[in-house]
Amino acid sequence: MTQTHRLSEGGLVDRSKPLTFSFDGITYTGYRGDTLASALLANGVRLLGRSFKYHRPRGLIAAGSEEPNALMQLETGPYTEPNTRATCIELYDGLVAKSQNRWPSLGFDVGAANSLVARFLPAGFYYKTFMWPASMWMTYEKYIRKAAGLGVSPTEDDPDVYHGTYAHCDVLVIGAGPAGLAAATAAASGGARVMVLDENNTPGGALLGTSNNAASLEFIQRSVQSLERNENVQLLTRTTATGYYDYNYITAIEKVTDHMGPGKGGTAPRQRFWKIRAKQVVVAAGSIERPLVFADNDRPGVMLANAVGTYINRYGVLPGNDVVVFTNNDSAYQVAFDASESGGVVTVVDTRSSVQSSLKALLEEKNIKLFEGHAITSVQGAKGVESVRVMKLSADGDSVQGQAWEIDCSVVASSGGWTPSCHMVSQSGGKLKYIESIAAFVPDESRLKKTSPNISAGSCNGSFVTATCIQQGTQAGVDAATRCGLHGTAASSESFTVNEVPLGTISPLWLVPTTHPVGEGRSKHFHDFQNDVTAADIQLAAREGFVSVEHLKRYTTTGMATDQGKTSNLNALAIMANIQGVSIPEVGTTTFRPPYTPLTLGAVGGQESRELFIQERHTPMHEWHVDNGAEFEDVGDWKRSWYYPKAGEDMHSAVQRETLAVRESVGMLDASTLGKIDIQGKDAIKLIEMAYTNNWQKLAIGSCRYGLMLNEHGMIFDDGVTTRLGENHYHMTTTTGGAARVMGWLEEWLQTEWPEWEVYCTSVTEQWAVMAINGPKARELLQSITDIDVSKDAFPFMTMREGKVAGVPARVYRISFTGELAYEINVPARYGKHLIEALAAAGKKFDLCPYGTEAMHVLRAEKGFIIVGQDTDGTVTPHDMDMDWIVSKTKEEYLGNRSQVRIDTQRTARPQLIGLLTEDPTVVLPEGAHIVSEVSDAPPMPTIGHVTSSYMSPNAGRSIALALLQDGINRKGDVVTLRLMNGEVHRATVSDTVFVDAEGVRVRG
Amino acid sequence: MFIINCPYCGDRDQTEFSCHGEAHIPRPTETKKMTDEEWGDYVFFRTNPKGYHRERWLHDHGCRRWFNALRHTVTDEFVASYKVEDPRPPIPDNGGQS
Amino acid sequence: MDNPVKATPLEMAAIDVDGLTVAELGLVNKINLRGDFDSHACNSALTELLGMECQLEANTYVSNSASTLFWLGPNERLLYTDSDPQSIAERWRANPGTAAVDVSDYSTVLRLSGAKTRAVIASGSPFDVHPQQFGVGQCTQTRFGNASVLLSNHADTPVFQMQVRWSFARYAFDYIKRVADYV
Amino acid sequence: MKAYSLFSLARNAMSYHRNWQRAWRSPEPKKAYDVVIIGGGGHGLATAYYLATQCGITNVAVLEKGWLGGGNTGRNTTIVRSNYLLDASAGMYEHAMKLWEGLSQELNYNVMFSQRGLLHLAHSVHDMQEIGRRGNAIYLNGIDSEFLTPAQVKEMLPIINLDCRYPVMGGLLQRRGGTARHDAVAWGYARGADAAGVDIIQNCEVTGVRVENNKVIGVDTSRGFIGAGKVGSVAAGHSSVIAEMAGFKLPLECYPLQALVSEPIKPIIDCVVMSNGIHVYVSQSDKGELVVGSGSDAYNSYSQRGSFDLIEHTVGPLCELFPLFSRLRMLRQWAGIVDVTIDRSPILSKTPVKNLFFNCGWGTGGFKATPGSGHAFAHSIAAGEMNSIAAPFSLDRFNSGALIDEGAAAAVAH
Repeated sequence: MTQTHRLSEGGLVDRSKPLTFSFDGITYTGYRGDTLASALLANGVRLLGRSFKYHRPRGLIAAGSEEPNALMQLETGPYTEPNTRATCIELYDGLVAKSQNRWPSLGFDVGAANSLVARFLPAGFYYKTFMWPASMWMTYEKYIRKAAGLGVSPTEDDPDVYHGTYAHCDVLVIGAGPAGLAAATAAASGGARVMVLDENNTPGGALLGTSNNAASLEFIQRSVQSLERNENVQLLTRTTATGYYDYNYITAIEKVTDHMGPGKGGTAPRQRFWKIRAKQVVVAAGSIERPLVFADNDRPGVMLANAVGTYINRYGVLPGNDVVVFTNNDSAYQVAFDASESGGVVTVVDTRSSVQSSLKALLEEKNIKLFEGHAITSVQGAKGVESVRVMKLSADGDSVQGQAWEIDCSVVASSGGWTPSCHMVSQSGGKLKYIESIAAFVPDESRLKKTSPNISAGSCNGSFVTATCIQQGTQAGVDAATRCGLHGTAASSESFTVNEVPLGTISPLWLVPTTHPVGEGRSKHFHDFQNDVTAADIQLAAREGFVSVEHLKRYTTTGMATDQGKTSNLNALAIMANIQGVSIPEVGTTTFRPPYTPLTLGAVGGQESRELFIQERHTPMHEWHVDNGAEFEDVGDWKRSWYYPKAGEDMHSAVQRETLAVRESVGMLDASTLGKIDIQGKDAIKLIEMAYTNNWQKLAIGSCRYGLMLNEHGMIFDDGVTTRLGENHYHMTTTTGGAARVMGWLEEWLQTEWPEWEVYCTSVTEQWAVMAINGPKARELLQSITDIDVSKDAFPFMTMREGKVAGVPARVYRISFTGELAYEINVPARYGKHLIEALAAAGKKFDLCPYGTEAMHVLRAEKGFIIVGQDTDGTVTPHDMDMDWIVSKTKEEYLGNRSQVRIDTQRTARPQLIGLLTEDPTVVLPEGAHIVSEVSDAPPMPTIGHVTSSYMSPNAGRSIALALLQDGINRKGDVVTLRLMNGEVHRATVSDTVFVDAEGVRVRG
Repeated sequence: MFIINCPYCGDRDQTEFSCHGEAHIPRPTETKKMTDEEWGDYVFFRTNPKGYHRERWLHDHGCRRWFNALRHTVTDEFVASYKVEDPRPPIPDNGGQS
Repeated sequence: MDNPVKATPLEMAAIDVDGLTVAELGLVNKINLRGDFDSHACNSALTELLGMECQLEANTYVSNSASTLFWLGPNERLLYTDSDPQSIAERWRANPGTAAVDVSDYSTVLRLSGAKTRAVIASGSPFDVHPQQFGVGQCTQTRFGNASVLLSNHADTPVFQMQVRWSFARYAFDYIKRVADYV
Repeated sequence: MKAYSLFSLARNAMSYHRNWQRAWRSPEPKKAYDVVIIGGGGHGLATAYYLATQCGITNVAVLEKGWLGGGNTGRNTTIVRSNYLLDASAGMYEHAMKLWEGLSQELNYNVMFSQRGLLHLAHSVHDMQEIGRRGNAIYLNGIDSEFLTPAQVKEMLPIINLDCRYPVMGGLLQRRGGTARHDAVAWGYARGADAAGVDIIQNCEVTGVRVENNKVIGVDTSRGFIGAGKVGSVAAGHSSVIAEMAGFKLPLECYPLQALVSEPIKPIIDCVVMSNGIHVYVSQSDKGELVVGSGSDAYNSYSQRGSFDLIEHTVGPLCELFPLFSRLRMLRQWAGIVDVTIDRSPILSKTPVKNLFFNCGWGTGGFKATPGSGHAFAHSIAAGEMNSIAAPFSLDRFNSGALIDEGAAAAVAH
């Protein structure tokens, strides 16, 4: 028995393309053009899920993205996707879906026991219990967490790819229903660049769900053709506008290949994330029908009236043969007619006491029974509607009276009116106003014309007649184009007949009474289906004082499910308004937050994932390091050579070997990542004097000097060597991580504080490839490949020479970060690879050893050279580093100067940099270990300092450490105690920070 | 997501820029004569208005020029952007509504 | 060592797929030029130096057979030249209130052409490259993914150039390559 | 106040929950109070609660311009931890932690304080040095702290991608860290304070601070003048505005801080994960949503709206560290206004105006401090002097330079 509920004809599905799919392990057939929802309905499957809290059986309510109940675990393995709305899944062959939040099965769900104790679980019950004993909360929570959640996360990495892109247009139209198509057509006719987005797989919007829709389809086709012919128009289907941000920045998600099935999209991305900047936005997002809130209105088979109409007309599915239409307005009468036309037995229950005679005549003509001034008071059938009871409403609508009629039925089509989709307008910062005649909010005059200029048209603007929607759309398109400075023209207004019944006089009945007071008895009046929130919960919230709309929402969780209250928000507000005896606008509206519908996280990241997540920056010599077995360290975005293990070596032994080699023969380090800034102009020296703490006036051309930079708080933030290249020309180096920061810092001062100074800074970091050669044989090595005279006298320490190295133009700086005889060879980046190869070849006879950043760290620590960011943090002054020698006593001003003499920076007992020598020379203290002033068995213990750098030094023949110690400079020679987290206690002597070659002979060798 | 008018390049996407706080806070010239309070005021204290704010922006991913802008901190509306050397544009008297 | 190996960051890598051709231009000589380009003297000095009209609107470029001059900022121009960058830099610096830096190796240049070019750029850049907004002769600095780039439009067919820093070149190239499949 | 219990729940169920009393009254403001607290967020309500229950000052009003807990209390990612480096911070946040540990019982309101563990990840040598230092400092301050190897990290978080762009090199775990239910904190304190006699007045905006002879005498509000012996401003993002009313400036700037949640899913991540290296801050709520902290925009704003690029730069890293989250969906995003000081530590302080006290500047991390902040501030207001926990956070530090700069001490980049 297949597709028992499929009509023999009609609908927009392609009956020549049957598709097989499975739901909860059972195989079914549907057609191309179906959604999973329509296909399940066609097969008579009504029970599709369990509710969040009470695990009540649930079926479809809607036909669109507002669906709260039919959430699926779609597909399996790495392709699985939880919480997917069946109404938004286009059917494809082989689709596999499972119901969620039930165990062991959808039909028999143990969690439904919650229903039995539901009366003990009112809104917010968890705030009032689970508190005893205190220690049990973590256990309670474990079970609460298991019971909560909906679907399950994938457990494998996502095999799909995503694409993100920016786009620009003059006019963006959100929604391709009648109003949207008209707006786009009008705007495009004036030459505007237009984008149109629609979440459906085909344009048309609500027209797709109307009966006798040949005329509608023709209008759609005509509009689409004219738009598609226009090269300035982009019409995107399967594309939902998800967010509306300031300055008309709209995000949208396009499902590119989802409808093909997992792994079937070829090289195309699964989804595309659009970031659109529009000059004008026309919101034509349509409207959402509201369910009536009546007793047990959540039984599978109770649906929105328009959903029933859509299933009949668009999908050729009659959800059930016996249909009760329950309404407070005229629009649902069309559904009664459509169901009747399709062979259904239809009854209309209208809460209004007098229905207009023309409608009554039509009902009579079609043999449809009408209960005027009546209401449904109960729904029978646990896993699907079997019958309803109907009673007469009192004049005030607050109670029911008289005889109860029982009507057998399998579908209840309910309509409480229509809620314009104001989400986009609200997100943009726009205000809403309440309109009594439609009992709903519509967009108010756009508040921020400059940051979010938008116009609403069609049913999202409160117009529920197609012809009016088209007129409004046309006008909106013309207006939007005009505001872009173009001439939008209104084409002759489209007119065609749509089978629709206008809203008529809506008579709001926000809470349908039943035979017992709401909240008592077994039945429940749901307004938020997915989160299981009932009218009684709102009453409780009101009773306990949670009356502001945000408190209501947070206390009851109404509107906070994955549908974000699309069908429930207004009902909740209205019920609260009635309880409090105030108007709906007085209760307020909740702020709509992006996204409009849930947005795939992977799509938001777009292509910027995996290797495009954050760029790996490589030096020109990177390949050489790879070829020579380097392990790499992440320093900022850079990959730097960390060490070069030989066969059988671990990190420690490699680093020890490299460290020794530098002091014994010569080593080479890729130093290309250091920041480099070219500074020119007659006022260059002024800038340098302000940026560094020391004096630079007397630096000779061709000479280098080390400098420290402070921020205005007086704290060290970078260091480096700057060289005077010419009269008004300097080459500044910075730390690797500080390159961009220092460049920005200099420009900031130049441009905003001293714009009259003639100084030009240019980043040249990547212009130069840099190899540092360090060690006693560095001179011999360099001399073997250069035409520069590198003799001691011709090329002294802290100077720069230009010439050729390895046959290419080079600048060689005789500076050292190891305390060894050293040169930093800079060549244009194009020659970087050439340089390292030439050095490696020439270095063979000098036992040249490539070394990485780890050996560099050991070598500099042996000399007590600090690393900014390791031995300093952002709270350290030059004095704290025992570097008073680098702070000018004569300069009037430099950045951060005044902060050096504040109360706190002048206080004694600030942490100061010292060396530490452990009693046991084999013990390498962990970096971060703390010095305590007294040791006790257990914390707390007062601390007076911590280790910033710590290594086994092969050259000192023992462990060494640098530390920040309160009043450390005065404590040299003292023995201090370090207490580790594992309980170990170590004693160490406070020492000078230089552990090797204290006289500094080697560097000048 | 703002559109920001760079005085040199015109309207650009916000992601090309970075913001660097309140504008028109000149560095004191004779800092040695300042009290700790005066220096603390200069380094730490900002007006932080709920309303119009003159602030510094940098066109990072563009011409790399610093400039000033006048923006309302509640509506996020930019009233003007201007070069560092330009006179300050007046604050509108409409309470921030556009 | 007579024949030193020269390298570019991408080793002249290329992309040639349906609708998109990308090539790394080899080692282009580039000089960053500074000066007060609001002044007539400064512009005429540059015009004389380069032998072409150098008065530039913001975000445009001019070129002749030997040189292309890009606007980078009110006091900043970038010159691509076939001539020796050092000597041009020195000659420019002879003018008062100027600066010049050889930045030939700081960045590399990708040339993109084919029907997908604009869509590829739009994938990573918030700058509108629609022909109405960004025609031949225009250039701009903007963002492409995480990289700062200099974009210029060289033909309506279209042909674009994207200049990107050496250490971001691989990233930008991989980015283009990946999105070429998606647009 | 009728106590909540399993029995009260059952008893009320029998009467269809028609007999629950209001969680707090909705009184008309009196002419004057001993203490007026400006701001009905968690910190303000906690201050009032402790004033009334521990300091013997029950003639207290809390003035809230909107609805209780509507500011950052209701907009944060609910993380609670006390694993701070500096002694002053450790003092404040551990004080709060100890109060959190008994808070549900103290308030007779389940704030769902879940000590599920909070894990900081290290992705570089520099990160390892940072957690090495901080871990030791926390431990020696008597606060729990454990180092984890990458293998141990993987054991706690089987779904993590250790080999991400910046591979995970280790972690620092505070087992007592975790999350709490943010709204419940505001509501629990409100209910407790109300029961102790505090008047909680919503929809009452302070429009002026009245000062006579450099001494505060009350506040002008949208509901008239309310006299006060002492005033405590706990107005978070609006602190600068209140200070301006009283005639002085604060070293604060306000920025949007953004966050987002995913759709609810069954439990997939059992601790709080914080990665400064990749920029991921995520936990899973009891309801099943992934709660993801984003960043703060770099421009001053009171708009409670942020820029979308921050969301992109939040989601990208999240999927890099947890690639299987790529198919999950973002449900909701929002922004709050955070008031940030230069050292990113709060201000609890006397002010140039006598009897006017400020508690503000909590920046991006105020939620976790709620009980400690309220407790310390209440005792300080009562005494007229900041107590030992609050004292380091005084305004004086911006003159002396004695900043409490956790961020700078973590020393990013080198």
